[in-house]
Amino acid sequence: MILDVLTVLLVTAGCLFVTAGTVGLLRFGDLLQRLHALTKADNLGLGLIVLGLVLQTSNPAVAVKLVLLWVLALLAAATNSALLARDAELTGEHR
Amino acid sequence: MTDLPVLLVLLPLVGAVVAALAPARRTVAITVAVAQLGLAVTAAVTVLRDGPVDTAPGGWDPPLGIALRLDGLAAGVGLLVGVVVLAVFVHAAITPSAAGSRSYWSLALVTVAGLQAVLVAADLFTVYVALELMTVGAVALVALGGQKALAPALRYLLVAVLGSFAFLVAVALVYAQTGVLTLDIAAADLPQGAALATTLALVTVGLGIKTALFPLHAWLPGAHAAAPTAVSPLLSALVVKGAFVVLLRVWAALGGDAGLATVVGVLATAAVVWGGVAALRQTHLKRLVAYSTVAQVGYFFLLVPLATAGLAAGASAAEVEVARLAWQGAILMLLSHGLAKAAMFLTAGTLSAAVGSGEVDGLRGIAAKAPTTVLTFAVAGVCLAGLPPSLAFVGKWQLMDAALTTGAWWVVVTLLVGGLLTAAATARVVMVTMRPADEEDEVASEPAASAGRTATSAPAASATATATGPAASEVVVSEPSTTEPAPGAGRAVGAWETWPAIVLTIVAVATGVGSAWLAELVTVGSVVAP
Amino acid sequence: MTGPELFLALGAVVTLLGAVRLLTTPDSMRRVVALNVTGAGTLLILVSLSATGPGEPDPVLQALALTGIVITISVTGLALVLVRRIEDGDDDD
Amino acid sequence: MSWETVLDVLLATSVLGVAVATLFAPRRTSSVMLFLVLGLLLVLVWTRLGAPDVALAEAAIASGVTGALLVSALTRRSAAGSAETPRGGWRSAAAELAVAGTGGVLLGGVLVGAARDGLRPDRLGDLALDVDGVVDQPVTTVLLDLRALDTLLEVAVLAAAVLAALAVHREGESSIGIRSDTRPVLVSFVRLTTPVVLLLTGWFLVAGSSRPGGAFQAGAVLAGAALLLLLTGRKDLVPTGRWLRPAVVLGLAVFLAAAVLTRLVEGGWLDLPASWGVAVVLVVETALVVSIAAGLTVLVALSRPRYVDATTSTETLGGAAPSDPPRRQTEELT
Repeated sequence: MILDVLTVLLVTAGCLFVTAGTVGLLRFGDLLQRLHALTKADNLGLGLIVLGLVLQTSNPAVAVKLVLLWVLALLAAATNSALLARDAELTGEHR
Repeated sequence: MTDLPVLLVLLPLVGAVVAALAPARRTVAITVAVAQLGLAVTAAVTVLRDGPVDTAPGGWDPPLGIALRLDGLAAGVGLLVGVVVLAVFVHAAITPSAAGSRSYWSLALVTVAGLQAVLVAADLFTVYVALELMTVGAVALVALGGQKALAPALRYLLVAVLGSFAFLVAVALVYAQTGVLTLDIAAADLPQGAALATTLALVTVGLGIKTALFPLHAWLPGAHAAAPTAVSPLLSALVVKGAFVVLLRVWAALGGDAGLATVVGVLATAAVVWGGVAALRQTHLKRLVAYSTVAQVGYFFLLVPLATAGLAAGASAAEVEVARLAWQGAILMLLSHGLAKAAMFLTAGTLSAAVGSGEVDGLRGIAAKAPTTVLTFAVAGVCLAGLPPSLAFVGKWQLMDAALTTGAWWVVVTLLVGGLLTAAATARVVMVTMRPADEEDEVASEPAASAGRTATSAPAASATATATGPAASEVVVSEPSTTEPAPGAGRAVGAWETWPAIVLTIVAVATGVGSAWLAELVTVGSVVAP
Repeated sequence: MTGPELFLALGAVVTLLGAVRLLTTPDSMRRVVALNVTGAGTLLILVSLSATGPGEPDPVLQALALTGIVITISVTGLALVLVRRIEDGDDDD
Repeated sequence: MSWETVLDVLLATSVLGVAVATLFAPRRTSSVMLFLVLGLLLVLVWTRLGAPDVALAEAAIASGVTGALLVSALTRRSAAGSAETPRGGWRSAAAELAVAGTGGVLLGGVLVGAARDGLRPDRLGDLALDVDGVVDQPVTTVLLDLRALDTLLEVAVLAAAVLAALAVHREGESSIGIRSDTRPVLVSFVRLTTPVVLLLTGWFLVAGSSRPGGAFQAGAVLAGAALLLLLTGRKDLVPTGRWLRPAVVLGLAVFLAAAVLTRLVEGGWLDLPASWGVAVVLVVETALVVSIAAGLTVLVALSRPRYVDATTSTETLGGAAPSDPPRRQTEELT
């Protein structure tokens, strides 16, 4: 019961962060600001959602997979943002 | 014997894999083509003697497993495939640049595998996959024609796949109602109604695109004309036929729809006339030959309105007899078109390469240099027009017989007009080849000189004069394919180069003389079997 | 109308939308996208048909959908390579 | 009205809206991006329709692969220069929508009617659920046991498409060039993820016989790894030259060999025996993974635009200097 409440809280918070990131992506003016919104808010949001879901499983294998998922998403997001930001800086295309 | 349908499909696939890897691609491909012809002959003999061969690879009986069925239609068209593929491969092996690329051999074999699978598949979804295999192979072959062929290839691919999706939706509709995919089992369960009519309409549109039924033909002339010399015959003689066979199978199994049959009849008539006139107006040789395919496809589709009454469940014996006559006539014409059109495309490619120009007007004087090639082209044209004693004549005669029995006089008129238009188009090309090369000035001042001597001077004249009306754009866009050498860079015709085409033409005439067995073969296992 | 039936009808509409757009748009790249929308529509038809029955989803229709997917991807890839070669050729001219 | 109905209607409306937007988007880039969104929405639809995991995973990965193909084919020039509006403007767009909408609704009605008529207990799907095949997963049973010939022909379609792509390719039919990008961030990312991807490939492959997964998923994931390796200049790890064509046709070749083998030993083409059928399925699937990965890699690599001549930058290993302004596509995000 307590776990369920925790899950609801964590997943809701995660969804809020992801929504905030999306709003940032749509509203911010240039590429670097958009990346700023996306990387921070989305990674945190995904982390919260994963944490909420981990609480729901009794199977440690599933929990490990979920966390691994988050780590991979973090890695990919970090790499992508770094590449995009570097590109934008070099080519001066970040308006 | 139950191995035959599977072998017909797997043999060319094995050949394709080996030809994709081995250095001796030609040898591999020609060996496979010979074996394929051997299999086709065995299949025809078996079917004539013992009736259709049913099998289900995978060890599961239909409807759980996939049903394959080698019937008379598949065996008859399979014979055509065997003969044409071998002739075209030999032509490609002995003629420089006819193949377009080293990848030709494996891609051609993949296309043949798809075609054979289309012919023997009795399962609706397997037909879909086989159609896609055939299409991807055919598009790839068109794309071998160089930079100018890429856009027609892309157009062909997109439109043909759209046709496949229409067919797939029809398959889903059949499955939704009957819960099975085997054509015969599903057909027995399918109730009359809106769903049946929709299924037939989707199948007709989807396969109408792939067979280039007027007005869904716009992709064909560009694709067939831009393809390399050794590709156009495969597409025109075989690939188009594969889709038609599927259409015929589904119509025959589902019993047809009278209203839809009338629409198809009108479109078929329009195809014969429009394709014939458009062929006359072309200035590019291979486009002329390609447009004549549009007209010939119309002939095959005339079968649909003639036979539909005989396909229905409660048809009278007389109606079934008419359907049988029309069936035999249309399939014999289909086989004869395959042989003659393959010969025509091969000789057209040879002639274009010999004068270094793809234009009809560029052929002046070539008859003196390559008389055998021009003669073969002419005889192939005569076969195509359906003059005796060719196979097409026998087919046309039967089709007319069926039409007269039912009082469908318009079919007779269509057949006669179509024959005249084909003869006129061939005559126009042959006349140009016989004119001396130095007659240039006179030709320019007298554009209709050659066509004036034929019965249809008006359309031909407007081809060389400034074209007007809807056909204008087509005359403007006709451009030589990049696989042909630059103008003036002609080469000598090789000693053996015309032989594959000659053999094809001889077969087209010889089968006309003794065609009773062929007419019997193509009905074995079908609903119109005697 | 049940859920699967709604998606079945939606599949038919999406299929036709894609097909009409494929025939009318002049841009080759967008024709490839339209072809994929048509493919997505047919896929929707197959998968929602598999769910219309009362019991478990129909594995045969699911398998057909998967086969269709791989074929559509192959065709898309070939079409895009052709688009690329056509446009690169235009650049060279 | 239940929650599920509301969700279904919302989902269907979104799919329809995004499909229309994809088809009528004014620019190539937005059209492709919207198609990616459509792919995501469809994954939600598959879940709603109760697609088993195997179908869901394959459909999801497939929409990813299609997206990758489309995105990689976008060019700076065409993305910017194709902002043309549809011929005839909104009027023709409205006419197209009306025609397609009417036709679609009619066809949809026929399909729904047919589905209602056809609900009989002896459907093929119900029979297939009861089949005792060599593998346990019903969808895999249909694909590799009941309808193995379809799958064989499907593999041939992929092989044919890839051979065709190689045949029309500029640099000759047996190699692919791809511009490399050797910035340290990317290189270390690829180094970190490649082992994970290989692990995942193996898992998909083995799991396919009893649980969700299969050759296509494994091949697609492997193709992603191969592309990343190529992108970071590791041509030594990915066959791009002499071994490319063998890799592309390997799956088809092994499948054909399996067909012949079963005919010779068991007496039926692709007739999988209970005793060693699983082994055949595994061997065929492993070969398919290699071919699918090679094929998808080729298709993505060859549909990429060439901003820089492929031969000049493919060999640069060891990281580009920061002052060297790399020209590569950034228009996807900006």
